[in-house]
Amino acid sequence: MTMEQLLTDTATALTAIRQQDLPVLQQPLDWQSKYRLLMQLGKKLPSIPEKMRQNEWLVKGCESRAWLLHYHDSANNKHYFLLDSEARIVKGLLAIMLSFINGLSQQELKQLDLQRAFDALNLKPYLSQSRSNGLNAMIMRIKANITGS
Amino acid sequence: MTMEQLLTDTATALTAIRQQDLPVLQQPLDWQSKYRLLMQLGKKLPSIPEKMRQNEWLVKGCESRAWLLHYHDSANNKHYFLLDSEARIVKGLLAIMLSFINGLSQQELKQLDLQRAFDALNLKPYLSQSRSNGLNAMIMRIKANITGS
Amino acid sequence: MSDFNAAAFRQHFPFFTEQPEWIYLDNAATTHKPAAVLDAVGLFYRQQNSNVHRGTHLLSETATNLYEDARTCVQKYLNAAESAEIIFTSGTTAALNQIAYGLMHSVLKAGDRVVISALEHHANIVSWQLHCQRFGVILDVIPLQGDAASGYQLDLNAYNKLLSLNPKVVSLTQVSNALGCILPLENMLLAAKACGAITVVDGAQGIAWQVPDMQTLAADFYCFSAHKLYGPTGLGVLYGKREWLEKLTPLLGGGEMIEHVSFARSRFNQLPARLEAGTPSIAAALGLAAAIRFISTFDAEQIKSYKRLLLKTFHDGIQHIPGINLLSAQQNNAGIVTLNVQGEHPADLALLLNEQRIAVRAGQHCAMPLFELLAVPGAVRFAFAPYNQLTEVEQCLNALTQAVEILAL
Amino acid sequence: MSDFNAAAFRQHFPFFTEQPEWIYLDNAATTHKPAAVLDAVGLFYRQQNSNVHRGTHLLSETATNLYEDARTCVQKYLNAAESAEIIFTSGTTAALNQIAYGLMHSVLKAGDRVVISALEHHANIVSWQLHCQRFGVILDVIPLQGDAASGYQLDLNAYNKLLSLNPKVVSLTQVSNALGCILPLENMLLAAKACGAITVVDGAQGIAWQVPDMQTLAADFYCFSAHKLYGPTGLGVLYGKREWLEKLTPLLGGGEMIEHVSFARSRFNQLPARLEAGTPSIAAALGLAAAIRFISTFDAEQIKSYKRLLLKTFHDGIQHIPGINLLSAQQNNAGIVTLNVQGEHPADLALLLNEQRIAVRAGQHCAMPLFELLAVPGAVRFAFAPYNQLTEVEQCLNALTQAVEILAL
Ligand SMILES: Cc1ncc(COP(=O)(O)O)c(C=O)c1O
Ligand SMILES: Cc1ncc(COP(=O)(O)O)c(C=O)c1O
Repeated sequence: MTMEQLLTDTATALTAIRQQDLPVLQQPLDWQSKYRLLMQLGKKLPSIPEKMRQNEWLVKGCESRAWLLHYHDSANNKHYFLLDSEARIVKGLLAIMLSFINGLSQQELKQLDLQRAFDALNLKPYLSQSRSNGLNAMIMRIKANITGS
Repeated sequence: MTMEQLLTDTATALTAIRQQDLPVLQQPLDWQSKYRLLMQLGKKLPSIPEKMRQNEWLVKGCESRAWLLHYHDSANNKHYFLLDSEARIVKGLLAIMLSFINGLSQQELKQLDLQRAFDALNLKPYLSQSRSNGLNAMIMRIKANITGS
Repeated sequence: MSDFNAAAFRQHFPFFTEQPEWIYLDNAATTHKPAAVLDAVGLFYRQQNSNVHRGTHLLSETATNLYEDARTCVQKYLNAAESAEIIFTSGTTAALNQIAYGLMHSVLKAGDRVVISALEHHANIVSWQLHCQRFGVILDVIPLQGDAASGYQLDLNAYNKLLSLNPKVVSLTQVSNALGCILPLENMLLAAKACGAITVVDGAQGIAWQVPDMQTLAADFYCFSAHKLYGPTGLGVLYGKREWLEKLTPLLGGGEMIEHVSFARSRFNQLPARLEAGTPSIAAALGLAAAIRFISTFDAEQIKSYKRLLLKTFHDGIQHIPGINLLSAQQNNAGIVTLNVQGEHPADLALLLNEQRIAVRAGQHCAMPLFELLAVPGAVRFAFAPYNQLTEVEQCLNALTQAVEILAL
Repeated sequence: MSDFNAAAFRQHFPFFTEQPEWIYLDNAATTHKPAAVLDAVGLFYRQQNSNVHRGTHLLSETATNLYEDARTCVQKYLNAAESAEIIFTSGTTAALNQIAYGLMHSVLKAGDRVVISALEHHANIVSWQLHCQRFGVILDVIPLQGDAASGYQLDLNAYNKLLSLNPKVVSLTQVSNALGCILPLENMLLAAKACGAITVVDGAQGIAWQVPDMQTLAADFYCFSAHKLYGPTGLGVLYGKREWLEKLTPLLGGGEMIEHVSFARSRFNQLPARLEAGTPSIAAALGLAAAIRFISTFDAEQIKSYKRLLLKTFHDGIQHIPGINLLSAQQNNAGIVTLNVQGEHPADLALLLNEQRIAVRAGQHCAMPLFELLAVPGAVRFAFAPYNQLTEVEQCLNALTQAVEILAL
């Protein structure tokens, strides 16, 4: 599996998520259904193969390990990411985040209000609880990546 | 000045203190008068000469340095002490304590209730406040001395 | 002393009144504090606040007396020979580091061996590792045996072999913070002493299970943290037999710990001051004394039985939930159950329990080497305290069942 | 920000309502705590209590956020570049020891020199001495000049000579805890940096006088204790520039400070965790943040002016009392006056003041070498805080007059 292939598959998965899953999340759901959905979401996102899960892509600060790969399309100034986590619910949350940020420019990323976006999905607690589930660490790493590029 | 001479002088001073000063302290006094008396008491007690103020007689645990020399009359099983302090008020308090304990046997020393004796002189606070003025450290040292002998 | 009543016991802890929706089972990480502890801390700051030692005024005197009374309170609790054998530190971690550093710089020599166990918390591993290489000291590890069902235990034959190498130090945890198992300390320490080793016990988890008697347990050092014994954060206790405390090279230099300082050299003070540099954690020491006085009004054996009951109820209930991989056994357990849902990541399970307001911990519990030995990436830990109610255990089992159902998707 | 009103300021401190008879002038030893600090500590234990980091439940998450917010609060107060440059320790003493130990084991080599001053507190002397001999590092001391009347100061010519020996470290107090004098740090630190030295500032006394700006002050390290800044006991702050913190060998090994532990070796975690082993003093950190927020609502310059007024009133009053030997000068003073009654022992004076419910400290104030230089056996220290009232200064002067009269006997 090449990085290009993964990026394409991810884009496809994110489109499906945006169209099918996010609207469901905007509805009032009991917590059980919400978690079931999160896990399904996680499954849709392609996995980063073992051999690409190198230490340098490992994001620390979470109970579970997560990986972030970054691709900067400098011609069009767009940022693309691959995300994965060994924990399924965390991966679902990462998929949602990715559906908001994939393909944005540095400028757009800066303007994005992730809090508000998660709030609209009744998922805000997961962002503020972000230290242990690793979402916050992931956001920090993404910020570091885009300012570094 | 020999140790014997000092012990004799101390005994004389303590007799005077017991007869003249302790009765005054039992009266209600304003605090100024009490402190004046304490300082006078301190003056009555013979000083331990500089060359006898060796480190091994130094009692620690006080803001001011104090010294304790111990003489055990084993024939009669009586304990005698020399006490001195570089602080005048502390020396006065030490003199009062000495007036209670000098010449007692180990048994008598154990039975002595210093708290009550000081209380009768309206001086109890000085015993419970004893860590900084060094009275407590002195009492500990005396106890160590008599059980060691 | 009246019969232990769990509901009445719980009433003493304001946390549960103020956070009624939570089921708190993260007691191995830290415990809640009874009102008596909060009152002692508040009273100190409102009425008694002053620095201790060398104060010439009554306020400082009072604070010093309270602080020294706290030391005596701990001494009596541990049945130590004298109060100077109780050193206040900032926590178990600081205490273990003082011991490791202090022995490395005084007693140990290159080629000497230190024995720890496979069940140790990082505090009892890294504190030694920091110095082992520099001093040429060898760290030996007692391996595990057994399995989850019957309970993992230390391999005592292997331990005896390690003892035959004449280690200078044997440093063991009283209770595993990751699995809950209780070490057979009495005999292990006697065997260590028989070989002339200095014995150290990490009581961070053990103290709330079984208070040691320092005059019968063959331990030269024992340490624990106040915050795991219903006391405040920021305070630990380092107990040591006088002869060994005297030998420890101080880890910290500063005020109070020296008797005389000149720019050329300093002379150390007597115990306990020589190992307590700087302004101590005064309020927390008073808080710990309040915690000890509080817990001492209850019968320790009854508390133990009650904890065993909580544990049994939980363990029995788990048998009915499919797909649970237990890492802890029921027997010989101080009240900690560690488990995984088959094929699932512990973080996912913990998130689902958190959603149901059950506070547990997921991960490797500062015992990474143990998890490498067990070959699992982590686990979820349920740690019980006597303020937990049987109804909470039931709720927790239901929540676990729900979580397993969701994960089964 | 409204104008500083001393009486209103005092209202925030419950101690003075509960102990109305005392005049507390032992502020260099420890300060009292405003209600906001007690509330933050109480709230934590009642509602938020949980261990920090690696918690998977919301309670631990909340506690972690509060603890990390406290770090950010300190960062902003000191204007540090990032919050990872703020390390919580158990006190100034622990912080200075971490610096000394950390540099000795990494940067310093045999023959290197460390410069301190004659005005240092034991914490900034003994922490270096503990390691100097073993590592063959030389400790140089900047001598004093001047006299009590014009104020003792460091001999800056001698300092320049010591700098010409290219010391690796220059470690100075911001304010002398024994005399109150403020060191000319800005220039001294620039001169040290010009020689390539690592610069350390002991801010234990200085922080309550002048909060440093870590982006303009040429200090690589700065430390202080919460309890001297209206915060709880059991907590200190070690600030360090990232590049230097990264170089410090950790003094303590344990949980959180390592990223990976095996029985063979451990890999340290990132800052700030790598220098914070074990469960931190969580409640005290929240208390310190509350103290900083509280004090930040007042104008720092006005507090300074008010302290100067207290000092001047006291100093002026003392001129009228016969037989006082001052050790502190009025100019360049952060609010501490140290003195003796001619020919009298400081313990006697302190006892007479205590009788009049004036809390002062007598002795050598953990600065023995300084007192040996001054050739006095000790002194009585009056240390002012902004909650002290002008009427208290008057009462104190009267008490001092009375004491002198009694001693004159
Ligand atoms: C200048 C100075 N440095 C260091 C210290 C030590 O502070 P702590 O006892 O809080 O560790 C003090 C406190 O007395 C001090 O005044
Ligand atoms: C067995 C054991 N040892 C040591 C520690 C460290 O205690 P502290 O973090 O209070 O220093 C813990 C706490 O997690 C523990 O469980």
